[in-house]
Amino acid sequence: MGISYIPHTDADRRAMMAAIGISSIDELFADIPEEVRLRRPLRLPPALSEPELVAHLEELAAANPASGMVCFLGGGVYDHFIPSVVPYLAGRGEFATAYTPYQPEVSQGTLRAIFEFQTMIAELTGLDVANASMYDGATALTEAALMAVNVARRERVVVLGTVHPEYRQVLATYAEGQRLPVTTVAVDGRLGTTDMADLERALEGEDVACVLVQQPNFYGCLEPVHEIAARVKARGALLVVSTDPISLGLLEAPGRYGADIVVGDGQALGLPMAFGGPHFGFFACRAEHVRRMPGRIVGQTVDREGRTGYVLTLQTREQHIRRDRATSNICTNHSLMALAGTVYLAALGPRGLRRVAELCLQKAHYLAERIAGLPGFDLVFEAPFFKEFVIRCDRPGFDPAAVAREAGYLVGPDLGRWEAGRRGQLLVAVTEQRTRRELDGLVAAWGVAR
Amino acid sequence: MGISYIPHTDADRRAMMAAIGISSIDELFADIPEEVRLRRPLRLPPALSEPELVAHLEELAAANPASGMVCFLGGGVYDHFIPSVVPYLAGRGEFATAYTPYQPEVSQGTLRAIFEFQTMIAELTGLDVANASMYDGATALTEAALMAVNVARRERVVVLGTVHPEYRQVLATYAEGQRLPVTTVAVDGRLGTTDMADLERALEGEDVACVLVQQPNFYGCLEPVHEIAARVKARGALLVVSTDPISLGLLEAPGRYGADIVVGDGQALGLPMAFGGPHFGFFACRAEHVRRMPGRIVGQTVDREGRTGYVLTLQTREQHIRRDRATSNICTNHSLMALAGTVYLAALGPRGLRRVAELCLQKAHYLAERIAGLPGFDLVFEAPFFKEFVIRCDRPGFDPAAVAREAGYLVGPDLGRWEAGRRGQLLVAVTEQRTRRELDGLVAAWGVAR
Amino acid sequence: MTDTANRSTSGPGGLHTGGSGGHAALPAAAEPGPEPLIFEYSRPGRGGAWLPEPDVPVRPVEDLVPRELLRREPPALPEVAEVDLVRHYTRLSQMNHAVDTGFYPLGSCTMKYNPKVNERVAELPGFSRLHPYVPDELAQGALRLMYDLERALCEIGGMARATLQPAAGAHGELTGILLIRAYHESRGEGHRHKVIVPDSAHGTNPATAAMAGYKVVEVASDERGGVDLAELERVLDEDVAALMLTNPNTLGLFDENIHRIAEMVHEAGGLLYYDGANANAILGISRPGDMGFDVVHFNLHKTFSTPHGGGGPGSGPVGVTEKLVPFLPAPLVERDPETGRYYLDENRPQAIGRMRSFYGNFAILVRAYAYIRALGPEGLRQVSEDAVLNANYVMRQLAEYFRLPYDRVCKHEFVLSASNLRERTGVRALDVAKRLLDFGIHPPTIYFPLIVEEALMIEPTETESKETLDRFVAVMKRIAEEAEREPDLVKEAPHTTPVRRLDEALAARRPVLRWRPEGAA
Amino acid sequence: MTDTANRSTSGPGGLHTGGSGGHAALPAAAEPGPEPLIFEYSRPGRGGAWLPEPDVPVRPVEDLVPRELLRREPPALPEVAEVDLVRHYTRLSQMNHAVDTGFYPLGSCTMKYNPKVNERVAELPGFSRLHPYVPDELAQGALRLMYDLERALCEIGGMARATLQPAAGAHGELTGILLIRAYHESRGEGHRHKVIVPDSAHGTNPATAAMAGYKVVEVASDERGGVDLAELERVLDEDVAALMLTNPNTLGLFDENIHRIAEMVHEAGGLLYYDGANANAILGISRPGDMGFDVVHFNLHKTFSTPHGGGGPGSGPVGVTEKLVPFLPAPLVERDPETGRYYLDENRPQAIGRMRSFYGNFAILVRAYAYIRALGPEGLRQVSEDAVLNANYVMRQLAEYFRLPYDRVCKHEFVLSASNLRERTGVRALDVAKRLLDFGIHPPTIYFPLIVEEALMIEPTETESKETLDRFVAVMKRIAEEAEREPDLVKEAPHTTPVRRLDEALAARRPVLRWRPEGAA
Ligand SMILES: Cc1ncc(COP(=O)(O)O)c(C=O)c1O
Ligand SMILES: Cc1ncc(COP(=O)(O)O)c(C=O)c1O
Repeated sequence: MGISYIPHTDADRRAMMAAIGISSIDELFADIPEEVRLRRPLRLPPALSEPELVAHLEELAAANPASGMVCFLGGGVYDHFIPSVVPYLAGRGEFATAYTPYQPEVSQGTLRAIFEFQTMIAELTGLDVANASMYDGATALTEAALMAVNVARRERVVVLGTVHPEYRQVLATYAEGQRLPVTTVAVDGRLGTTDMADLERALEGEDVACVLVQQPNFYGCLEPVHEIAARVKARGALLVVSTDPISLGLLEAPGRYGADIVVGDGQALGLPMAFGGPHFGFFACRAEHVRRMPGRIVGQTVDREGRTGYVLTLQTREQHIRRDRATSNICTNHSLMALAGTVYLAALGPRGLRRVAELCLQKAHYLAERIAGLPGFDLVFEAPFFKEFVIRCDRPGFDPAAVAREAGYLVGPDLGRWEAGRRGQLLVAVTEQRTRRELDGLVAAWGVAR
Repeated sequence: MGISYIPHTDADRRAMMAAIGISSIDELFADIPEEVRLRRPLRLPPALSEPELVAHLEELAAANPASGMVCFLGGGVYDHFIPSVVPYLAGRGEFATAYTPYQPEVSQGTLRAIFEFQTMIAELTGLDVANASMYDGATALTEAALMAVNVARRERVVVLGTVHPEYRQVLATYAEGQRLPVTTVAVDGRLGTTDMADLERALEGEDVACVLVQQPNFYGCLEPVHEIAARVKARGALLVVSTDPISLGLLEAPGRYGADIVVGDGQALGLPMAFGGPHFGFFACRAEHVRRMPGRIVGQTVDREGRTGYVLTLQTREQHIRRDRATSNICTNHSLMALAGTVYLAALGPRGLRRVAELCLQKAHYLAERIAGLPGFDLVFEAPFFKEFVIRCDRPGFDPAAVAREAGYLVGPDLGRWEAGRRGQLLVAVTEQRTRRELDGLVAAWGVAR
Repeated sequence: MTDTANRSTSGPGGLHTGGSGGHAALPAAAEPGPEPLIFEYSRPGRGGAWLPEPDVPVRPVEDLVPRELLRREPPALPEVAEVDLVRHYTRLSQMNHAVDTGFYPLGSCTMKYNPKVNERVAELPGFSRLHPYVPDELAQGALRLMYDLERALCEIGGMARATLQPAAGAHGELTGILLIRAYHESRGEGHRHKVIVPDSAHGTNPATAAMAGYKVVEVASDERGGVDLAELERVLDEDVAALMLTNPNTLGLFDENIHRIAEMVHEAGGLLYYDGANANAILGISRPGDMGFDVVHFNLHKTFSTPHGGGGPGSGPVGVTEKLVPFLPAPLVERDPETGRYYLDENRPQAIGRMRSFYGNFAILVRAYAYIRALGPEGLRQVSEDAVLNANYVMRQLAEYFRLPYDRVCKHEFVLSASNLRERTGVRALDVAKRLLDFGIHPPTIYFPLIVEEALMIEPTETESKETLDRFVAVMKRIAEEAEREPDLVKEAPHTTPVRRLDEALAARRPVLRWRPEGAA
Repeated sequence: MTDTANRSTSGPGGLHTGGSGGHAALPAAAEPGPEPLIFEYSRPGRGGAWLPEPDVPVRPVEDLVPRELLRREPPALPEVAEVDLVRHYTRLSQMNHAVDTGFYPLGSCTMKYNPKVNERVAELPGFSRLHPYVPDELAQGALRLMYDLERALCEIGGMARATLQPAAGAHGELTGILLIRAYHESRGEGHRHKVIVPDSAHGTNPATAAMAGYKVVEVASDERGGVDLAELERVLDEDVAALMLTNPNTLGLFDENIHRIAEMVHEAGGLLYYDGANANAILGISRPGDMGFDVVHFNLHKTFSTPHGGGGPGSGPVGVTEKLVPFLPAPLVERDPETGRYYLDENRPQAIGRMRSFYGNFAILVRAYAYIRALGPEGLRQVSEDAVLNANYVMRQLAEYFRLPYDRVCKHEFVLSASNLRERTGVRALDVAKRLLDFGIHPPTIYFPLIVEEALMIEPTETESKETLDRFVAVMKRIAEEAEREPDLVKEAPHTTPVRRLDEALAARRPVLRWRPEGAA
C-alpha cells in the first residue's frame, strides 16, 4: 500500500512525468551535485501504519505518570480548568489548517478572532492596543524590553529579581545579542518582593530604558506596583509589566498604574500545560507606541462595497517589509493558541474571570494557612500573594516534594533549580481546580508522613 | 451565576414577560391543574459546574478498568481500529447538531453523506438499495423479518440457531407483538453451523416467509450459505442475511448468493464499542422490494435550476405519512453513526477493507491454533471461521477467563450466558488491532498459569 | 427501479467543485458549485493505506476459507487520498444548517443547544473503549451511571423503574406498548386489541401501535386542542389496551382534562402511555406519573440535550409505574445493598424480552446524565420555564401576522397557520419555510399536526436568547409582508442556499437511490 | 491614534447577522451578512456560569490583597450564552480558507495536509496534562519522544545535535545566529559583525541578523537564480560571521554551487546558516550538513506537517555540527546509557542561554514526531520526490501563460511572473491572486521573492492529487485568458467571498485596532 498522506499512484506519477517530458524522477534532481547527495536511506525507524503509530504514541503518553497526578506545580504554567468549548472550537480544521491571514477575503474568520483577541487583551491590561500574539511570556517580555529601548532611546534594561528566572535568562540571551546592559534588582528576602532601595540604585543615571516587573511575581507575591511605577516614571523610564492574565480578574489593570507595555503568558487562558508549550505570549502597549510594537496587528477597514472587514495592518513595522530594520524578526506567532485564549475569555466573561481569580486566591490562602500550621513548615515570604506561594520545611531528613509525590501530589518547582541558596524552598500553586479534598489531602500527607 | 446553557438574564425575563403581558412566570402554567403539579423540587442531586461535572464523569470513567485491558471479546461488538479522520469528521458540529434533513436545501451535507452511505452498503452487500440506517444489527434483522413477512405474504419466520442469541431475543419480542410464529433451527454441535436436516424440516409447508441467517455466525463459524440459499429459494422463502461488514472485505457479498435482504451492525466500521451503543444497523434489499423497506431513504433529484441535489424520498412508506400502515414505526435512526461508517469505508477503500479482513482472519487462525495446542484447551467447533471462534478448557478448576483477566486480557463472552449447556465455552474474537505480542501473551498466560 | 446517478463530467476546464452541479463550464462569477459525491474523487489504487503488515505467519486465504465463500469482486468503495476525504466531509458539513450554526425552531424536535462538555465526557476512553460483555466488576462506573440515570428519569417522570434500552422515541413507544400488552396478558386480558391515539398525534404513535399488533382508533380533538372527552367516552370499551398521549400535546397545549382522561381510561381497564417528546415543557413542574400515566418514554435527544446527529442516534428510555415493572426488558442495572456493587440483572422471568442488543445507547446516556447533573433540580425547572416563556413570547408577537388556531397560553411550542396568507396571497406554509432559509433560520415543522391546515409548528427552546427570538419575529413579520407585496419572492425561495427548491416528486417517481459510475447500468 | 470600530446598529428589522456589515436592512435576497464580532452578542449578566462555589472558608478579598492592588473596573469582556459562543466561532471558522477546505499552494509555506492522527496523539492526556516542572522520572515518555525527535531531525539535516526550543522559523534563525556569535566569540573572533543574506532571502533572515546585533550585507543573485559567486567573493571578509541561505532558495531553485559557496564562506572564517523553510524538497535526498551548512533550522509547521493555525504555533528546532554543540541552549534531553533513563540536562556552561521558557512547543513536537514515524525513511524521500514532481508538473504547464523568469527544473516550488499580463492588460499578480479566490483556491505567495517583479510563488506540496493540480492549471489558464478578454473581471475580483477586496491603505492610515462599544470614545 502507498503512504496515506500522499495521493499519487504510480500511474499518476507516470502520467505526470510524461507531461513534464522526463522518464525518471531522478531527472528532477539532476541539479543537485553528486557530492551533496545522500546516497543511502535515512537512518530512521521504518514507517508505522496508523494503528501502530497510535499504539506507540499511547505508550509514550502512558509513560508520563505525572500527567495523572494532582498538580500544585507553578512557575508560569498552571493546571487551570479548560472549558470544553475551547478545544472544540479552536480545534476546527478551518482555524487550525489556515496560514497567516495574508488573503483577508478568505481569512475573515481568523482575522475577526484576532481583532477580538486584541480587544480583550487591551481590556484586560488596561492599555490601548495589543498585537496578535507572541511565542510565549518570556519572549514577549524580552521583546518588550527591546521595544522600550527603541522607544526610550536609552540602552539599559532594569529587571526585578522577582521576575521568573527563565524569563530573565531569555532576556539575557537576547540582550547579549544586542549588547544591551541589563541590571537585576535585588529581592527583599523577608517580603519576597523587590528591594526598593536597590531599585532606586538601579535607576540612577539617565540611561535606563525600562524596568521589567512581574506581577504577581515569580514567588507568587504581589509587588507594590504603585510605588514601583512612581519611581520608574520619575526617572523617565518605561514601565513594563509581565502578568498572569487570570490575576487580572481581580488585580488592577497595569495600564491603570502606569505600565507602558504589558505582556504575559496566555497558558492559563484555556490551554493545556502540554509540557510547556505551545502557549502564547500577549503584548499590549500605549497607542502612541504602536508603530514600534513587534508582531502582527489586525485592523478594521471596509471592502469595496463598504462592508466592515479586517486585515493585517501597520505591516511596515514587520520583517517582510522592513527587513533588517523591522521592529522584530517575528513572523509566525501563536495565533491558534491566542484563538483558544479568546474563546476562553469569551466563555468566562468578566464575572467568570473574576470568579476564577477569587477561587484561586481563596484556595491558595486556605492551603497556605494550613501548611503554615504544620510542624516544621513555614511560608518563606511575608508579602501578600495571589495563587502561588513559597514554603520550606525544616524537619530533618524530610523531603516534602517526595512525600507529596508518594501521595499523588506534585508540588514545586524547587527554587534551588535557579537559586542555590533557596534549595528546598518549594513553590505551591493553587488553581480553581484544586478541591478542598485535595488541599486537605496534601496537608494530611505532610502531617502524617515521616 | 446563571446556568450556562440558558442565556436569559432576569432582565431579559422581565422584558419578555412584559411583552406577553404577564407579571409572573406562573401565569404561563395556569393551565396545569393543581392536582397534577409537582409541589416540591425534583429529588435530584444539586447542579454541578462544568469543572465539577468533568471531574465527576472522569471518576466514573476511571471506574471501568476493563476499558484499558486487551480486548478479545466478541459477540457482535469488536475492538477494531478507528482511523483518526472518522471521529474528527463525524464529530463536526454541523453534522452532529442537525436534525433529520427535512429541509433539503440546508441539509445537503447530511443528505449527500447518506446517499454515499446507501451506495456503499449496496456495494458491500451486493444488493440494489439500502436505507439510511437502523438502530442496530438486532433491530435491523427483526425489521427484515417483518418486511419479509409483508413481501412474501406468509407468516412464519425461520431463524437459524446460530444467529446471535440477543438478535433472536429481539426477534421474539417483536414477533410476539405481531403474533408471528418463529421457528428456530438446531445447530450442528460438531461443526458449529446449521443442522441442515433441521433446516429442511423447518422449511416444510408453504408458510415460511423467510429464513434468517447470520454469516459469519454467532460462533464465528462460516455457514454453508450457498446450500442454505438453495434450500430457502426452493421453498419460495426470502433469504435474510445478517453479516459483519468487515467480513465483506473477504467474504462473498450476500446478494451474490441469493440474499433478498442483508442487514448487520455497523459498529465495526469505525465506531467505539461504547458499552454497546450507539452503533447503527444497516439494511439493504432488492430494488423490487424498496417500497416495503423500513426507514428513511435518500434519493437524487434536481433543483429548480437543474442542479443535482438530494432529498428524503419514498416517504409514503413512513410513519409520518402512512401512520398505522407504515412499513415500520422508525423515525429517528442512527444517522451520525452511519456517517462515521461512511467515512470509515471511504478512508479504507476496497483494499483497506480487505486488508482489515485478512488481518483478522490470519491473526484469529494463528491464535486459534496456538490455543488449541495448549494442554487441556480445545476448539469447540470444526467449521471454518472468520475472526472469532469458541474455545473450552477441561483443566479441572481452571477458569480461563479469570486467568486471562489477571494477565490483562478479556476473553468471552461465556456462551453459558445464553446456553446453559455451553457454560465455560468462550468466544474469542481477534481484530486487526491485536498484536502478535498480545496473542502470544494470552497463550502464555494460559500456558503457565495455574 | 433504481437508476444511474447523473455524474457531471469534468474536462480540464470543467472544474471539479462544480461536479455534481453538472456545470459544463463555470459561470463568470465562478461561485463554486455544490460539492460532488466522494465517489467522484476516487482513483484506482489511491488511499486506504493505514494498515500494518501482518505480524503472524500468513497462510493462504483459501486454506482458511472455502473458496466458494470468498468474495469474487471487491466492493466499489471509493479510493481517495486522506486530504480529499477531509476536504470532502468538511465541505459537506458546511452545507448543513445545524444548532451550531443558527436558530432551529423545529417544532416537536426540541433543537436546543447541545453542550460540548457532554461530547467531551462521552468520549472518555473509560466509556468509549468499554466492550458490552466485560465483567460487571470491571465496569462499575458505567453501571452506576446507568443506575443513577434511571433513577433520575424516574424521578422526573414520576415512575417506579425504567429501561434504558430503547434507541429512539419510536423504539421507546414500541417498548411501552409491548409492556402494556404483557401487563394485560398477565391479567388474562389479552383480548384487548385497540389502542387509542388523538388525531393530533405524531405518526410514530399509530405506527407503533400497529407494529405491536394493535388496531388503532383515532380520537378527535376538541375546540381547545385537547382530547374531546365525549369522543373518548365513545371509543373507550373493554377492548381498549391503551391511550397514547403527549402532554403538552403536539399543538403545544397542556390538556387540562388530563386527570379526567386518566380516570376514564383506567376505569375502562386501559393504561395511559405518555409520549415524552414534549417533556421539555414540564421538567420539575408536572410529572406524567402524577398526571396518571402508566408508561412514559423520554427522548434524551430532545429534552436532555443530546445531539440529533442529522437523524440520530437518539435514546428513548421507558419508565413505568410499579405494576408494570416485572415486564421491563432484561437486563436492568441493580445495586447490591450490601456491597454497594452494581450489576446487570438478566433474571427477569416476566420480561417482554429484549428490545435491542446490549443495554441501550450508552454514549447517549452518558450525555443525558451529564446534562441532568449540570442542571440539577432548579436548573431543570428553569429549562421548562424558559422554554415556555420563549414560546409564548414569540407566539404573542407572531399572532399579529399569522393565524393562531388555538388562542391560549402555550407551553414549550405553539402552532400557527399560514392559511390567512394562503387565502390572500397564495403563499403557503411551505413557502414561508423556504423563505426563512434565506435568512439563515431553520424553518418550523410544517404541515404537522395534521389537524391544523398550513401548520407552522414553532419550538424556540430555552437555549435561545431574546435577541435571537426578536430577530426571528422580525424575519417572520417581514416574510408575511413580502407575501403581500411580493409573493413570488417567497414562493420561489430559497434564493441563497447551496441548492434551490428541490424536485421531490421527481425523486419519488424515478428513484435514484445510489451512485453508479458513469456509463454503468 | 486608535479609533472606534464601527458597530452596525440593528433595530428589530435590522437583523443581527448583518451586524458588522453595517446593513440597515437586508437586501431582497437576504444573503446573510458577515458575522459580527463576539462583543455584539454581549448582554450584561449573561454567560460565564460554569464555575463551582468555593469549597473552602471564604475570607474578604480585601483581607488578602491590599486594596490599592485590586481592580477598580472589570474588563469589558463579552458576556455571551454558550450557544452564541459556539455559533459565533463556528461561523467565523466557515469564513476561512484552509487546507481542510481546499488547495493552498502558498509558496514558501508548505501548506501540506495536516494528518488528523497527529492531533489525536498530541491531545492524549499523558502529554497534554504534563506540567513542565514535573520530575524527569515521571515524564520519561515525553523526554524519550524529544530525544528521538532530536535524533531524527539531526539525521535528516546531517547535524550532530539540536535544540527543540525555538517556537518558529524566525526564532530558530535567531537561535542559530546567536550560536554562531557564541562560536566566534569562543574563538576570540568577536569582531565579526556582518551577516550576509542573498537578495532573494526571506525577510526574517535580515531581521534576525539585525536582532542579533549584526550588520546585514546583501548579496545579489546570478542569472540562474543562485548566489552570485563573484559578488559573494567581494563581500566576504574577516568581519563576516555567517551567510544565511535557504537551499533550494526562495525561487525554488537548488543552488548548484552550494559546495563552492560553503568552501568560500568557511575559508573566510564564517559559518553557514541553513534556513530550513524549503526543506520539503530535500528529505532523504540531500542534507544541509552534507552541503556544508553548520547550523540548520527546520520549520516543523511546514516540512513536518504540523498545522499552521492561522499564524502559528510553529516550531523551529535548530541543529548544529559538532563544533557548535557546546553552545546549544540548555536544557537538552540526554539519555543515561547505564539506566536508559532520559533526563533534562541543564548543566551547559557554554550555552548561549535560553531562548524561551521551558523546552519548546512540545505538543507540536509530538505531531512532528508522529509524522516522521508515520512516513519512515522511504516515505520522507517520497514526500520530497512528489513535492518536486508536483511543482514541475504545474510549472511546465503554466509556463505557457505566465512568464517563467528562471527556466530550469525547480524543486518543491517555483516562481512565475505576471509581468507579461501586466504589460499587456494591466492585470497584476495581486489581481490574479484575488481572482483565484473566486474558484475556491488559495493564491500563491505574491510579490516575493523581491527580485522577481509581479512574482507568483507556487508550492503545490506532495499531498495534492493530480486532479487538484489539473484543476489549478485550468483555472490559472482561464484567468490568464480572462485578463486578455475581460480584464476588469480579474481586477475587481474577488466576487464570491464573504467580503470583497479590502481597503488596506485605510486600515493603516486610520488604524482601528480594537472594538469599542457604540458611543464609546
Ligand atoms: C411527538 C413525537 N412523538 C414521537 C416522536 C418519535 O421520536 P423518534 O424520532 O426519536 O423516534 C417524535 C419525533 O419527532 C415526536 O415529535
Ligand atoms: C524562507 C522562509 N524563511 C523563514 C520563514 C520564517 O518562519 P516562521 O514564520 O516560522 O518564523 C519563512 C516563513 O514564511 C520562510 O518562508
